[in-house]
Amino acid sequence: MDFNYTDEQTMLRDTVARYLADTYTFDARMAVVNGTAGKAGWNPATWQAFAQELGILGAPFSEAHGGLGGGALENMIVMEEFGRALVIEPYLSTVVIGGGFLKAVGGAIADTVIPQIIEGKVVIAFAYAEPQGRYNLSDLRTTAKKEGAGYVLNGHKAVVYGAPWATHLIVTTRSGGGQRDKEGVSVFLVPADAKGITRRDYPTVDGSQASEVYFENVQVGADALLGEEGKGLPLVEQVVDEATAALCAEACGVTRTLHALTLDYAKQRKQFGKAIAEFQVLQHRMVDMFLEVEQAVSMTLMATLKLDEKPLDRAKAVSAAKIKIAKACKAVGQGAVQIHGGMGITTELATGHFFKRATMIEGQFGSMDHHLARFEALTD
Amino acid sequence: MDFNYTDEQTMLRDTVARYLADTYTFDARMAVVNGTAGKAGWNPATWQAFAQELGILGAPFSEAHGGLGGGALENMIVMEEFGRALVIEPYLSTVVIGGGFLKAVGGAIADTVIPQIIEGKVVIAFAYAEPQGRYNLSDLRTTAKKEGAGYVLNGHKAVVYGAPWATHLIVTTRSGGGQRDKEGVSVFLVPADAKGITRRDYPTVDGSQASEVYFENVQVGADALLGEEGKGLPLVEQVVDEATAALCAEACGVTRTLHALTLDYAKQRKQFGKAIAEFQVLQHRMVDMFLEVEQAVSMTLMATLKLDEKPLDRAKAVSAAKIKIAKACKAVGQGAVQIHGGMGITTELATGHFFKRATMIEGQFGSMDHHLARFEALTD
Amino acid sequence: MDLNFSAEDIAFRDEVRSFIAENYPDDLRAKADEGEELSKEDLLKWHRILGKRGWSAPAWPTQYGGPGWNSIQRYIWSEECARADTIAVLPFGVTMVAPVIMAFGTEEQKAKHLPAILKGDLWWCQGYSEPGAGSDLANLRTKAERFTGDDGKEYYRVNGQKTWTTMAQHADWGFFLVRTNPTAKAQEGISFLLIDMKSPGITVRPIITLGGEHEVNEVWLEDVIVPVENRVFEENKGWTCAKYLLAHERTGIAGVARSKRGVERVKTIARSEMEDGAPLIKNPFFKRKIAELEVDLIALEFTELRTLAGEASGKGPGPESSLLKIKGTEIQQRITELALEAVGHYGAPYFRGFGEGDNEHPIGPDYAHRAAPTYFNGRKTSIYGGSNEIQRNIIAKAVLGL
Amino acid sequence: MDLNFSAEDIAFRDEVRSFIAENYPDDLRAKADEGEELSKEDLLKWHRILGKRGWSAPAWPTQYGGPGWNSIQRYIWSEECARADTIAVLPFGVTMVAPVIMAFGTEEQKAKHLPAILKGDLWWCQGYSEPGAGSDLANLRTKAERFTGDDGKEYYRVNGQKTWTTMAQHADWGFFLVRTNPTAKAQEGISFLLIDMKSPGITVRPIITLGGEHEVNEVWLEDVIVPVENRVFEENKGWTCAKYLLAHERTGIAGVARSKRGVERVKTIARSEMEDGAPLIKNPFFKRKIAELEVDLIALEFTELRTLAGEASGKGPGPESSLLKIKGTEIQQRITELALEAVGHYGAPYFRGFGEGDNEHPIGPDYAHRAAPTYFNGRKTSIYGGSNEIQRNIIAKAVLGL
Repeated sequence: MDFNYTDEQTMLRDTVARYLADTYTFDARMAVVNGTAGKAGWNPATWQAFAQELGILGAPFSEAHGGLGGGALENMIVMEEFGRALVIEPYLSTVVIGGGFLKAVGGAIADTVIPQIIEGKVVIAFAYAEPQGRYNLSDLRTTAKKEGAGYVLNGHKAVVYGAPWATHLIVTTRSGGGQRDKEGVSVFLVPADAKGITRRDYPTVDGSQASEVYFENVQVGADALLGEEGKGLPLVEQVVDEATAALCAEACGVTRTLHALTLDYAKQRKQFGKAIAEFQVLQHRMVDMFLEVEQAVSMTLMATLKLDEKPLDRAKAVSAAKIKIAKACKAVGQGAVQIHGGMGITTELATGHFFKRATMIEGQFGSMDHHLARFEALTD
Repeated sequence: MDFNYTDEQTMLRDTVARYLADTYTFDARMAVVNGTAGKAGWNPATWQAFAQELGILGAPFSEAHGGLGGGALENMIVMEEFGRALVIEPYLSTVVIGGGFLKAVGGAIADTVIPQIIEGKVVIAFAYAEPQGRYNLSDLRTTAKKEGAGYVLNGHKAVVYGAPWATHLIVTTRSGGGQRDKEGVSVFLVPADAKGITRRDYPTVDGSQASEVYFENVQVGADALLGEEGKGLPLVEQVVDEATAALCAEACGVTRTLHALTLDYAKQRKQFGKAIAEFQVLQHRMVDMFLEVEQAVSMTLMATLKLDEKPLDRAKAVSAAKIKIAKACKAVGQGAVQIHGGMGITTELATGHFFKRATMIEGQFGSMDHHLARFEALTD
Repeated sequence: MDLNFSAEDIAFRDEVRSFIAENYPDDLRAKADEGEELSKEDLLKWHRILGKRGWSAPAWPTQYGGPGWNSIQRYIWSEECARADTIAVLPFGVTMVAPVIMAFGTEEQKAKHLPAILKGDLWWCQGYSEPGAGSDLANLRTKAERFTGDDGKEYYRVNGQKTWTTMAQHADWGFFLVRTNPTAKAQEGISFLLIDMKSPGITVRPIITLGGEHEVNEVWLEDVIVPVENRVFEENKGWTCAKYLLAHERTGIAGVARSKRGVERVKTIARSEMEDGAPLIKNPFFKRKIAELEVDLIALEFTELRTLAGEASGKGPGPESSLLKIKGTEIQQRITELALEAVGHYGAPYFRGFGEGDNEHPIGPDYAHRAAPTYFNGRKTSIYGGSNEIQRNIIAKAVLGL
Repeated sequence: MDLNFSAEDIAFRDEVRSFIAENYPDDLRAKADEGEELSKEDLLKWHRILGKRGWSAPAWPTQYGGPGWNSIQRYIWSEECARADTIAVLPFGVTMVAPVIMAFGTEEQKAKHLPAILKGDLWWCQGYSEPGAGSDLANLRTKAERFTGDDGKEYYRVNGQKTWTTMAQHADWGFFLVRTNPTAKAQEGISFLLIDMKSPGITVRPIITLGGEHEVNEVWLEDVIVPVENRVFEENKGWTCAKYLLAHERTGIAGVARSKRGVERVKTIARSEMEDGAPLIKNPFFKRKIAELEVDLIALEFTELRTLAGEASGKGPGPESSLLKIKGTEIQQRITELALEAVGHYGAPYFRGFGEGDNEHPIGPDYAHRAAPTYFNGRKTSIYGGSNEIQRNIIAKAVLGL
């Protein structure tokens, strides 16, 4: 048992932290979010800097693919720092999820696409949710029908984060079986500009951009299939667990910053002639926020270190982590806003923006109730 | 709409309160509980004083029966005052429950027994719970078999509060149908010394005495049947709802006293050079306890005033009240002990004894989860 | 004791119910249902209809044109408004400044302002909070210096900054707390001024809140000239008015009837949203959260009724109303949490800023559009109007004697 | 980073597991299972067995006869003890006074006391709290006046009253905080004395707690004569020892392994208890409460492991351990709540005081007998050892800089 970072991991963390502190300021971020620095929500230069200047888009990939030779821990390190700075760029969907699928299936498609991810040329969005499906990964109406050597996709994917600027989509489909069957799920990597794909883009409440994505007779080759036809669900579950662990790491960063901002504010803000940090009730609330953050960090570490265990153990660990992270996001987010008072609910301070992201993380890849039910089903 | 007591009700409350304050001191109570003042848990003189001196055993009975002409509100008033003083005498099982059954069925048995209750001659214990039945009133293994003009009872009733000194038992039985059927429940009023009844007596954690009661071929006449054979469940539900509302009133008294004791203690107790009542965290906890008590009082009033409505509305109101009362008992009880510190968990102060009673009330006539499920089933 | 309404009360209920049904504007309902931002005219429309009927100010006594309703009738009125899901009459005139003017104002002030407030002719805003003084109202810095004008009349010259001024962008008049004696101790030396918002020197700057709403503002006052006759009550005694107003502000804050509607809305969402092929409302845990809300709402309702009964029997709204504020806002916030939880993925899209005509592809269900902004915006309820921490301090001090 | 135990760790685990299996006394297990009150001999039995094996003091360094285990090994040890549900070695000697003697004691004190503590020859108790000073240890009144005895040696004469003295009824020795300089400020002028509990002038009076237990006592000291060489560290510097001890006391207080057993016990109860003809554990809401406990327990476990890792890499037990105390005790209390909830009606009977042979009619299931007393008694965990409010104050000050 060992909880220490390697020197390389420490260096990765420090490098990302320093870079973001220097360049990814609140004002710079808001300029991108609001589109005053180009297309709303997307600044290609930042992504290129991640790829070239920092080289972090290769963090979890093998050196053979041109990566840094890391894995889930490296994703955790990057995502936690991204959370601290409220980074909106799609590391999660591109590197963790896109990269996760490609590493899992391997072969020619991985050898081709992973280097392009590392170079920042391929940006991936994950089209998995559907309007009726809630958090059930196999509740799919989007269909993939075999036609000739390839497949034809039809359907509607909901709230695809990062789709407006993605070069590729990873799409979960039903190629057989009933709407919620565990069998019959197939996963495809599709160019975002494939014929028959239309999008309706919109901003999200947490500063990103997302799309409804509609597939109308979209033809893809057999080489677009990730893994085996109809056997995709275990693969999707694995990658979504990896993504959830990474999301937990982001949440650790988000809640740590929220806690730090709140401490700072409480020490400066005066009411009734003294800093509000001197009020014992607020002190204890900030302590409780601290306890939430510390436990979130512990759980994220636990889940990340268990990603390689057997699917049931992995799933149980990830769901346990997400449960605590959802609680932490709510408790720390609401506490931060309450202690900031009126200033907490304006768009002028960073606090409110962190709170909004924390709130969205609560439900992303499954609400607390979803993960409690999953945890229960896996226990005993 | 009117929330005022009548003059008679105000007088009843003041009379009971004054009598208990004068005679039912903590030390006097503990002497009875510990049996240093006679049989443990039972002082016949107190019961006679309730009957003769105060006349309150007739509070909810008609004047024709020799009572005060009151009803559920009068039970509420008495029970709240009893809660305040942590009275252990069996007003609930004798007057509220026993009286409740008799008032509901009326006729000769009511005309005979109610006056004896009022005089303090009949003391009733309610034998309804069974080891397997939890809070399901119709989950009954105790059987009543028709034999000749009467019935023969067999079975085991669990944790019958007040049985050691009861003159009569009200027993719920199954006279037909399956173990948990709604049909086939029959209720009997049985002399406690009937042949074939054996008891195993024990103290309860909240200062009373209770018994396991075993029925072995206990023969009772047809006149012992309360209501119709096999149709007893609606009657039991009604009386248990009335009893639950009265229990809520007791809880209001118990939690009010716990809150008052805690305020007093916090104002006197010094730590770090000041009264602990000055610590804001404890102040807010005492405020939250206050909020619980006030809401408990509101809910008790609501439920009591709705006891005469249609069974579904009555049941929903009572379950809603019991849910809030259970929360109040837990929050106020635990808060009181925590703020008292070490002194809160000794048997030397009254606080711990009130806490124990509050804890038992949480589960009595159904836990919070039981009543939430019942409330849900009645809503939509 | 009796929980039932009297025959008169039932007749009253039927009367207001049919009045609302017949008179509430359809276009207002449609806009509110679609979550559109309402214009000033929209917001005043219902007020003016009620003003004509004499019902815009339920708590006003008849001498000032109020309906003279008792507390039960006012309760019925708010129940019926919530039942019909009407927009609320804005409180700044009717329930905030008017009671102060009635209690402390001159006859001239009453004659000038009360009828206009009643009819909804003029829009009021509240100039209390300042940067650096949130719940701590006594720590005011905006100052009013008295001087004699060239016309020989007395004036104040007001300088300072107010914040969190709700709907100031629409306001015709504002009531302000200002410091008239800079050397007095915190709560002394404050005066209560009525200021025409069109006065030169007033600048209103929007503050955009988390849901994207423009509800609150900063108000800058730079050499704003206010005639002395616009001061309510004595100079340096404005704190008396402020305290009076705060006590009034808390009543009705429980929002039981509105929260009942909110719970119904959550149920409606949960009946539509699907989870594993079944409506979300069939999920026992989601259903349980609704049940717990409903139980807490019953507790709040009967606690409010007990408080009303206390008021009816002569006690004014006391510090007990802090209980209603705390529990009322906690429930309101839980409703917004549940709604956001219910809508799932469609809580993320943010629609403000879309062009009006741009709705060819409807995105997600209608009820989802406002779930996240409403949740975010709802965090204010435990902060504004005296934060819930302050309310607990009030109870600790005034009720528990701590 | 790696979550897995090394091969050495696994070998160690197997070794301790089989040692416990082979050596833990059956009669002790039987008594504990039946909820019987354990005698002094019972309580020392396991300690003495471990003492012979050299394992009674997991955290002691080898120089004092400890096993020299690292933090992972100590973690494994506590896991295995909990897994086998052994009784705990009482902490007053091994984990409380001994580290103080090691850090501050004289060679004579070490030689006299440490071996006896290790072997379980002598029973210790802690004389810290006083009536009127609960969590506020610095507010001590028990005073020790120094004098020269007729034999020419130096002594203290101790007078005062201690309370909450756990198991003092069995104690051979006690460590006491006493005031040696009555004029010094609160935390100064305190000394740390080792006192023979058989000294004339000591009276022990039981305090019965809510579950009926006799665990704690009042200890009266009346002209108790203590040789000066029984003082640890310098005169008037006892606070240094006290702080050192408090920091040590908090480690291990998380009780993860014991709580895991507790959760298992609740599950066992819920599998037996019936509700509407099905085991209670099938009730989705009861099951959910267990799941939430399990998740929180995982969080506590990995937080403790992170803390252990921090200690292993050189950081001592810091104020972060307050986190473990708070969350650990909250979980312990929730377990007792759930157990009481699970047993239903049979939580009410109170069995203490029944004659030993009097069990012809078993009343209710065995697991129900101790549910309520354990719940009641468990309320102490958030009070003792520095209340959870104090722990939050510590974090606020020492970690958050508030």
